Amino acid sequence: MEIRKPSIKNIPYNEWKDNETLESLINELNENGVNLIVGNLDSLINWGRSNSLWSLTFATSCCGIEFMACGCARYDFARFGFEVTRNSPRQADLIMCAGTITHKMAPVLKRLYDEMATPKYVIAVGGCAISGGPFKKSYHVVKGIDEFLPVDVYIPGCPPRPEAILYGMMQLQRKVKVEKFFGGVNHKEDNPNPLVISDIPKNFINEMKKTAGEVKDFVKKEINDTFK
Amino acid sequence: MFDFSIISTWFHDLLMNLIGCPEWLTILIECVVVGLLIIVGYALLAIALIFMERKVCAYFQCRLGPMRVGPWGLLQVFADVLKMLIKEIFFVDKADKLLYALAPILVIMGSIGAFAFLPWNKGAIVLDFNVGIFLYTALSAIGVIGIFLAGWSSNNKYGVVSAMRGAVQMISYEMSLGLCLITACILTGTMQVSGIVEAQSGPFGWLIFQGHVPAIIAFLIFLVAGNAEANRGPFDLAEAESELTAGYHTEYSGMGFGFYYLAEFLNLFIVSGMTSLVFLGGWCPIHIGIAEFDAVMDYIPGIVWFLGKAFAIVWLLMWVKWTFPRLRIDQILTLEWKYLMPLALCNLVLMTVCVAFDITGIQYISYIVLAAIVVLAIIICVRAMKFRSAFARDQKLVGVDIAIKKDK
Amino acid sequence: MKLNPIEFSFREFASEMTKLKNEKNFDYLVTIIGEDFGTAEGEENKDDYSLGCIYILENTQTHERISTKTMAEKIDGNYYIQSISGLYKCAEMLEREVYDFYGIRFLGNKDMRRLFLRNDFKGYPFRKDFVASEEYSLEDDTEVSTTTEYNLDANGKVVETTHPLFKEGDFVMNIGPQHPSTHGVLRLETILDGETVKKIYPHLGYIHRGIEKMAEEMTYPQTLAMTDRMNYLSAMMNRHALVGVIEEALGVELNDRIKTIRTIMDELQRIDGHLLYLGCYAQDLGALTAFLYCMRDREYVLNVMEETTGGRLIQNYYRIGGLQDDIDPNFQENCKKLIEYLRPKLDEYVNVFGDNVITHQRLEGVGVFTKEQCISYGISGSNGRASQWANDMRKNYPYDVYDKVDWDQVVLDGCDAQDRYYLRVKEIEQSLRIIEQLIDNIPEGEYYIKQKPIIKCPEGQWYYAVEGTSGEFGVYLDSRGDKSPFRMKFRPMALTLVAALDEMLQGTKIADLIAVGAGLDYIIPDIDR
Amino acid sequence: MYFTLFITVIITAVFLVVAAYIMAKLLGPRTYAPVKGEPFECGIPTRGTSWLTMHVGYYLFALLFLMFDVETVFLYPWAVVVNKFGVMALASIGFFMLVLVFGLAYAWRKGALEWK
Repeated sequence: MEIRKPSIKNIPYNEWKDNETLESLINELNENGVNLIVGNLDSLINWGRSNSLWSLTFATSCCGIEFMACGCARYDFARFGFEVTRNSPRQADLIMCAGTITHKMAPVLKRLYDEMATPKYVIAVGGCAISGGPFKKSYHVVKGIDEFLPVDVYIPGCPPRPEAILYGMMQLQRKVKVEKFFGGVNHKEDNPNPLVISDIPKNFINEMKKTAGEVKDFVKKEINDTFK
Repeated sequence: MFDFSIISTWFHDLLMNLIGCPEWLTILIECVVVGLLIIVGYALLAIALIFMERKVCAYFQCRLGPMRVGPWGLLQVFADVLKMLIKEIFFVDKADKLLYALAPILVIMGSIGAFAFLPWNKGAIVLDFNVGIFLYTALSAIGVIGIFLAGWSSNNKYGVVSAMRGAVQMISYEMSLGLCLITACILTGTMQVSGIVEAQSGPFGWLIFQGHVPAIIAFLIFLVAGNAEANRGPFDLAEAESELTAGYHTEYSGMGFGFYYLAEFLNLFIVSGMTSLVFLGGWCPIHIGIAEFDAVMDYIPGIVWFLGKAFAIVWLLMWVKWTFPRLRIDQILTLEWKYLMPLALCNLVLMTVCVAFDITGIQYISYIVLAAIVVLAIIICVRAMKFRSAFARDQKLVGVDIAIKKDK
Repeated sequence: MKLNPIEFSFREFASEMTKLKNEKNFDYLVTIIGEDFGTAEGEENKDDYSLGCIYILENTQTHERISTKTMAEKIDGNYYIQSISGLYKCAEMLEREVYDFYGIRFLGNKDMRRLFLRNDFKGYPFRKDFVASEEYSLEDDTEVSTTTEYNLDANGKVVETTHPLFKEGDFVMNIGPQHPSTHGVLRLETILDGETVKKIYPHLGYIHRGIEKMAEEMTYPQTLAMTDRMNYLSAMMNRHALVGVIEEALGVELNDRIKTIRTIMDELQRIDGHLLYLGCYAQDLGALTAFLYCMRDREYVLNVMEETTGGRLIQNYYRIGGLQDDIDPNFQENCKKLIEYLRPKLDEYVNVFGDNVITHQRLEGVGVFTKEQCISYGISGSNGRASQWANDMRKNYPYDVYDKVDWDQVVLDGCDAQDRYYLRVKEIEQSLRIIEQLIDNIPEGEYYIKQKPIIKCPEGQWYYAVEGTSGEFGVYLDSRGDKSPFRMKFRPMALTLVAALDEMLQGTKIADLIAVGAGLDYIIPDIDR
Repeated sequence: MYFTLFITVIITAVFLVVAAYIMAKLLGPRTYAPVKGEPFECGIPTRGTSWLTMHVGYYLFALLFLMFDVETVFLYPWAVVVNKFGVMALASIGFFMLVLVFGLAYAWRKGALEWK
């Protein structure tokens, strides 16, 4: 059985960014061929999952407001199957980490993620959640939630526009569409470095992280010079 | 009027005589068929209702609602159900495992049990006891236990508070629910579902026509109490989204939560169905005593009448839910014990008087008109007063202008 | 305003403050600014800080403002200042903040716990020699169940007394951090008796980003980026305050065009913030439809701002000496359209939600807070005005062109949640009035006054405050003549609101807690900074 | 016959739930995390137990309900025969109704209907 490319209604495949990551993911999952029945079952289940991703109401700062705007009259993500946001992690499929995560908040977020029922997905919304963003130099901010959570999609921006958030959520839909239910992707914890679909390549993010410290030192030096 | 019992008897004969099954096998087969029918109907109705709710609220809120999954988003709910079916189910460590697992069963039992009392068509009633209405109240009360157990057993603080809330609210509203049903029984003189429907078949036979004023009061009380019984806003205290995160089913994932989700909507439909059964004449078409008109009405099958009435009320309740803010626990109890229940009691007496002195029937329609006018007038007055008070306070603008000092 | 604080010695501080409050009637404590004034010249004693506090007070009758200062005394290794939590209710929370950042213990303050940082946090981050560590733990924070109170006995020794927070068998329920109606990551540890609230312990700092500390390492233009992200619903005003204090320090004189545009933008932002407030209020009470109506109209406001600033939420429009860019050609026309559109909508909100029977039942007489309490807790802004306290910065200390425009300060006397709602509605009307008057006569001129490439403020201390969406938002700047501030402190709008929650809500129901919380309009990133 | 159907309905309900549970158990994925089984409380570990004695107000209403419900049950059989007996029915139940109303009035007066 040939592997179908994940399709979103009315949006041609080539207009999507970062298809390479997706294809590499498909290839990795289907190295040793696909059984016809299992394949069809998978695509059915993935159809169900990808079209009903209920997000956890989790917002720490600015991005949260844009996420709210996403659910409201103008951009209405209920159209695409993100029908409601559940307040209880048990019933949520997706955690939109919208906003800065501080050292005090990190355990809470981790706990919330652990309490969610599988399958569960993580989207890092905004610069703060991706790499610490403008607060990278702070003494109390986590430099990107992917330090302790397997992130599925990054949505850059400060804050990302609702269109961007919708785009990111659809990217997640595409990723879910290629999952193998009878494979290992259900067990995120077993999968140490999950693949990432996003506009910003992973290594760039790492680069930013690495330089975070250096920038700090540089500025410190700068200031010391001027103090003298 | 088409009688569904023809089919059932034919099926029975088919099994008994033509195929020649023994008694027990026949009954077994029939029971299995009935069970399947119930499950299918239950599931389909739930899906239809969920879809309806989403579209209705979307249009109230200037949104579009689901529209991408399948044509006009018709398949959205199927996707949700599929997802829930294969989502992980797990128990909370410190939970009371037995009750935790038992709770959804009780809830579904209550709702399916009540569901089986609905009259779909002439001769198409699953449970047609001679004490039907009474048994209906008994069965629907099981749901309360389910909700209470769910909240209590999951050992979650929101759950416990919500369980207490839910229990105290639902048992309170059972009172006026029961009293309204009794009021209806007084007029119809039977508790059998089919009997109640039959009693409403004549020209202007529907109960709100026959029983004019007391029946209308009972009808309104029943709507409010039923809405509270179905745990839907403005009475959705038990799962007060913005207060107790998800209330009694906070700890339920996957299908465990799915069943509460189903039951909520089905209870909504059951309440509407009961309202249409008791007060709007179930599957009875509207008759006005003119033979031709009645004949035309009779051509429309009973199930269409029943579903039409039921869904009309469902829509009404949805409208209420999406308009009003949530009440507070003490306000809810005050409403029930200080307004609805005494009113229901007096209404019961009133109905008894009407029946005893035989002043029922369409000729008293004038009472209805009168009552309607009075109620309308009262409502308008109340609103007007509310507005005045509100805008009076709005006028209290105080322009303040003081010489400015800054310690420059 | 330029601060020249009156300095009191450690011993006489409390008594002097009492005099100020009772005799001179300085009854409103604006804020407490802890500061590490750095070691004096010459002496190189590393483990000896010169920590102290600056207090800004206001006389609510005459609107006169003064500032006082006291230095912390070092008693066997720890730093102490006499507490004024007995005089001003809000002082307890503000002193906790100073303790958290600087390790100054306040003698007589009932509650000396960490406020923003984890209980197991090492060191005091705002001291100049604090070195930040990259690593953090994913273990749950250690929960403390007692508080410590420090006092001086007769012979100058420090005595500790511990107070328990919980009694045996208390039903403690956490509302937040991840909760739909705490508007962010506020955590209210609530002791319940059935449905009734017995006590509320607010826990802050779940989004504490150390903006003030970061500002000390940044050049002045860099610091501007932070303010928008504190209270994103009053982004313009926050930035306005910061830009204002720097311009005051530099002595920059703005032309009328800049002032007018800033005024209009502030008011647009206010409308945006209040619309979201009205919406969230409805949502928290369970009326989702009203919520979506407000959000729908908010989008139009955002459109108008977006065309000029290019941002939906984070505007980054003001800069030192003017504006980022000139206004969009369609700006005026759009504003007029917006005003036309919004006026009738206000009635719609009131009809759909604000004037609903159930809403009246839920809100009237709930969360009552009198004028005296408001002043003592420093609850300024809309919430204070709902309790008859006429405290609008735009009237009392007019900045920009507010004194040239004809508008009313809305003051209601209900003191309850219902009035806090109505007040917002009326304020939107006033904002529309202001915009209406200004939009047609924006004077000609430059939109930016050229500044030096490297901005260095002269030495001194300044405090500049504007009217934010939910209170007075002020910025304190201590400059030592460098290109980055020596100490920058923001007066959050909502910190004192959270401090007041407990007293406001004891004996009410959980539902009231949600309703009042929504009515106070706190934005957590603004509290935590 | 109806009794059989009644049993059928109950069995159907149980079957529906149990079948769905089994299906979810068989198909649904499973992951483990140490804190997964802890009760959810906005992401903060719970302080103390949730099973504490609750406020007495709830039980008060439960008692009231019990009292009135038991009495209303007696009204059902009576309701069916009202239109046969007519005025007699009214007279016969009048006293009973009186007790019922009096009970409610008493509870009201005693302030049992106030939520404390």
